Amino acid sequence: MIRSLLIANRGEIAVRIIRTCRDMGIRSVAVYSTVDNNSMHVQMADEAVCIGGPQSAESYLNSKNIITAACLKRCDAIHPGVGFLAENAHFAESVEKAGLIFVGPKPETIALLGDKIQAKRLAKEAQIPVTDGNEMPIEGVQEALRVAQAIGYPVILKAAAGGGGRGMRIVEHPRQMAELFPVAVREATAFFANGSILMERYLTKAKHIEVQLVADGSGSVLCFGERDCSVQQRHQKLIEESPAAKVDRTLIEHMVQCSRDLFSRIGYRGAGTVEYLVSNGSYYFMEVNSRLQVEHPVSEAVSSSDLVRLQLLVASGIPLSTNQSEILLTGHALECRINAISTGKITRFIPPLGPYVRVDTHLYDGIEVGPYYDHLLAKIIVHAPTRNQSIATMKRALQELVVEGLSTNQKEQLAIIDSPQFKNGAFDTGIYRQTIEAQSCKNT
Amino acid sequence: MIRSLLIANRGEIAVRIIRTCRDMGIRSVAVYSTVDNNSMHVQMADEAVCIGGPQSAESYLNSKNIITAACLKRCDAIHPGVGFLAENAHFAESVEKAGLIFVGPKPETIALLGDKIQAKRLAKEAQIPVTDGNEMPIEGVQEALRVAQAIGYPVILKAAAGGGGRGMRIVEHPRQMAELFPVAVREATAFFANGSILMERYLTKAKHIEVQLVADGSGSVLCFGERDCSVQQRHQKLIEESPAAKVDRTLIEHMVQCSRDLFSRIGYRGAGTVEYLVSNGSYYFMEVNSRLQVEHPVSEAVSSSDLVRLQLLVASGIPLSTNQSEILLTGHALECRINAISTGKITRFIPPLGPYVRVDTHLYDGIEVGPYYDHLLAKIIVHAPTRNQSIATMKRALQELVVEGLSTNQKEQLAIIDSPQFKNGAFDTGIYRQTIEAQSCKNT
Amino acid sequence: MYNLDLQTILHAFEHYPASELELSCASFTIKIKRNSGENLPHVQTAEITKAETVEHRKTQDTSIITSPIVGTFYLTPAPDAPPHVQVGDAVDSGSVICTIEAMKMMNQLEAEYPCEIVRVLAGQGSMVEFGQPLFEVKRR
Amino acid sequence: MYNLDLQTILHAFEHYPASELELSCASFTIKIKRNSGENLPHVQTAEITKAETVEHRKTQDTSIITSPIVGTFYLTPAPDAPPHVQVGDAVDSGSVICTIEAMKMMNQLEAEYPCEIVRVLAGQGSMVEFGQPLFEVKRR
Repeated sequence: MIRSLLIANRGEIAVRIIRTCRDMGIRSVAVYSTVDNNSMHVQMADEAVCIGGPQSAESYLNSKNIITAACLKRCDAIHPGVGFLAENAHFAESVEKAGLIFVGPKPETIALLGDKIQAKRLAKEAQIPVTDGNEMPIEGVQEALRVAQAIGYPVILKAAAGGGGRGMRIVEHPRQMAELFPVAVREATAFFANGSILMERYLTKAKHIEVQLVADGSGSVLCFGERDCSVQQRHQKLIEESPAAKVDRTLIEHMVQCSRDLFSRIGYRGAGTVEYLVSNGSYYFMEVNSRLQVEHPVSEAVSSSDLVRLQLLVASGIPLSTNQSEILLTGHALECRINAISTGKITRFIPPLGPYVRVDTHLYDGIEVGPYYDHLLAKIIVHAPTRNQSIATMKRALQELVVEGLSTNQKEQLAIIDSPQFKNGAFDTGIYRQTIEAQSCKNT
Repeated sequence: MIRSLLIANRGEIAVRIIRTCRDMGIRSVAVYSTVDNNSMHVQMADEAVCIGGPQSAESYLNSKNIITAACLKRCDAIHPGVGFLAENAHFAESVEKAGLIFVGPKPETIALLGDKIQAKRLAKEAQIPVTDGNEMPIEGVQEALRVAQAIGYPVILKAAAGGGGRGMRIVEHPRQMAELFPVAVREATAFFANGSILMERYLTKAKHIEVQLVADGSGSVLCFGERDCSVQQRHQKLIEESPAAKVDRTLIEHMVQCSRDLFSRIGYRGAGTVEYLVSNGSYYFMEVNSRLQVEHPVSEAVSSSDLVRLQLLVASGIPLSTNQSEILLTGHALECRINAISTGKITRFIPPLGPYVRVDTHLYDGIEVGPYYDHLLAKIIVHAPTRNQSIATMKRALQELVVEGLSTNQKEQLAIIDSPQFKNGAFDTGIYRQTIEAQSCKNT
Repeated sequence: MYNLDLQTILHAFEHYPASELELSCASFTIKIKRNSGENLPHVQTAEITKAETVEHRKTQDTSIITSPIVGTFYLTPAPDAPPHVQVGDAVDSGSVICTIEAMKMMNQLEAEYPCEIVRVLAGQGSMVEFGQPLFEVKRR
Repeated sequence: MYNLDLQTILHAFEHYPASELELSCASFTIKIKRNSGENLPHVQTAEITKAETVEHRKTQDTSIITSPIVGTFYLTPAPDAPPHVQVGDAVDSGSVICTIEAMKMMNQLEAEYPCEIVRVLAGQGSMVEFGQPLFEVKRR
């Protein structure tokens, strides 16, 4: 069993992982950049090591300093958190080469699933429906036009090596291709050092549904329900819920079965998510996130479980002792991400409390929120018996939350939660545009 | 349905009730004494009315000002919270006479159960085991000695009209009776304006177990599990858990059945608790608390429900729509009460957050904790899959909690939670003495 | 109910046309009846309440009389009756200056000291809470 | 890796007995080999690192040299070798002042400017983190 864990991350996710370490009696070692020396994760961990300057490349992406810190602090494992090095196969490999446990999938699994074209091929082999698209990287605008013609417009261009909405371009008409294809290639090259571009049919009225799994790499694959993450702003998730509203349960069951089969087939180990688009009563494989996700607490809430704990057990080589039938999904859970939309020093922070509410955050009075990292300040998670009650409780929580010293998206989140579109449940990924952007237009 | 609720209480319980009001879209009206004008419940409620000076008798026990405020603020109901007027039949009656809904049992039920001798008679009629004791108030020391002789020492003297540990005296030997009996009568007279004394056999190695019920007064009585409240300091509960550890489940099932039968028999309406002592594999009826209890979140956690919501629905005359079989009790929940052991101004308050943790409190930076009321500052509730995980999470939460500006029992609570006696689960109401007082002796 | 003694109560009762008086506070309860058939309309029971004076919102040399209870404020003893006091009135200690209705009981509020009414701070028929300013007065 | 240019690296490599050098940073990677059979024991690869100077814990006219990486601090290039520098030594810009081991690689830290070693602040064989003070020096 892992006894000492280095957490190669910062912010709320580092704090969240440290909490599980404390629950499990595991010694936690934080790493931090010079601007994070007062961060909550540094204060909460049993020990902390400064690993570099403010720029991520110097610190949180500095695998050498991170692995050296883990070795010298006598850790036996590294948890990459979410973001930074979490989906970096090379890092996972280096961790293992240093004789440490990487809390995540095997490096080759990460590499395999990190290439979207390969992943899609894999999904097809596992009989999972995929959207029409190319199976080889597209070479130039001419080929792009030919493929798009075959698929039908609108199409979406994605970096084959990428994720997180970067490098994505939607092409609605052939005349846009000559302009947008090179942009996608440039962004893919810049962000992922790989200019390979994947093209797919773009589904306009689709829900983003994902299935949360944990597998032990030796036969057991458990599902912790699905999440609807359709509330997105520029492909960045804002609100997640489980179970999904207004989606046929039989469809969900099929998606769950497909996802479990896929994980079994590739001998997946660790926590992971299979993402789908659901449109017109059909579902289409999108990608696998071979890591923990920001929105994992939604699934923890409905399944009354601790996914980080399971990650640590599986990484320690302990097979999953639970059966799928023992995972009871109860009630309805919602998560709102509270993002900073400016930098500043937090002058007052009051988290919402009380029944049905969980808060994951690294904020405290006096902490500086700088420009260097992710803008996620806090996650508010509610879990109530019904979707209506969840919505009411989330509204209450968002109204209670106080963050002073910088601007956040708190009011915007409240507007979405309180909108008829969201309450109705039958929304798609266009809901942000329909509620917030439409509202802003009206106001100006 | 209740649309506007006056909350005749203060502190964390008032805040907690306001949260459910917000969830249900009910307008909340707070009342406050002159020293509470900055209190969180005043800030959170939709409206607030000052009802008197700092002394409880002038404000939170001033039924006339409270009822007048409810009428003038056009409320249709009053929730008494816990403590103050919550178990006052006369108040409940006045509320109803003023044409308002009293969120609690019928006044006559409160009166009936408030008299411990009558309540015990009732329990006996319902075939619930009771401890040996008198059935009529004891008249003088001579009768007390005679009754005690028949019951067997040690015996406990209790105010027949009382509760909350006041006026209780344990008599271990006949020679103490002449001294202690008059003290009990005096205290009972002073606190409850009723000198009637009840005598019972005192069980030395007993667990305090109680059953949480909600009934709609028209046939449906639901049970939300039991709570073990054996961790007590001078008869004041400190830590509560559900399910109870190291108690035979068949015994618990019998207690649950007895409790439900008793509530059915008397046509109970609202939330209530039947308290028992469990000793040597048997259980004995203690009393009924005809109100919400401080420790209700423990049962909310294991049953994923909101008991205040149910109180408001039942008080609105809406029959309970859930069946007992639909109430799934999952995992294990613990509550620690954080009490002030001095007064002062809160200079820094950081609640524990993250997975499995709920906090109910009225604290915020800058609030003054004065000498006038209850010393309860916050309740930390955790809910995890197993008792061991709950204990670990509670330990983490207690370590995270920061309350600066006054002294609290935080460290004491941590010591109990972390003690072998508590972890083992086989403790009785002597655990506080065994862990904390024994420790203090060692230290001095 | 601040520092009321028996003499003050009896004195007040004597100078007021009520036939019965019942007064309860934390420390005592008192009932007084007058041996006469006269009765006040609109008042089921009367309670004589001494106003607490809080140095609050006061300007220059004025004082504030606040409400000792929660209720509805009336300047008049009954719907068609003239007001107890008007701005400019000089009132004696013990004079009734307003009526506060609570739970269908009419509570008459007395001046605690001789004063002149400078301003009325609560609206006729409005809700007043404990400690709410009712009158601005100038001590005489 | 702060403000390293090719000349600096080649210059350093020339004055150091390593046979191979491989250096990677965010902006570039460089590999250099020397055409000779000589080899350093205990050192698989050597990395030349320029120390970042942080004005930290400095007293009067001294400066602090901090660690640019996470690793194990050694004053000696190898277990039995004499130390790179000692208190009182005057060192030139570019002189190696200590070795920091990280992931089995020996990283030699160079002085960024001519200075005199006033104090050694890290213990032989101890772990050092990024930015940790290693030497107190007096600029020459």
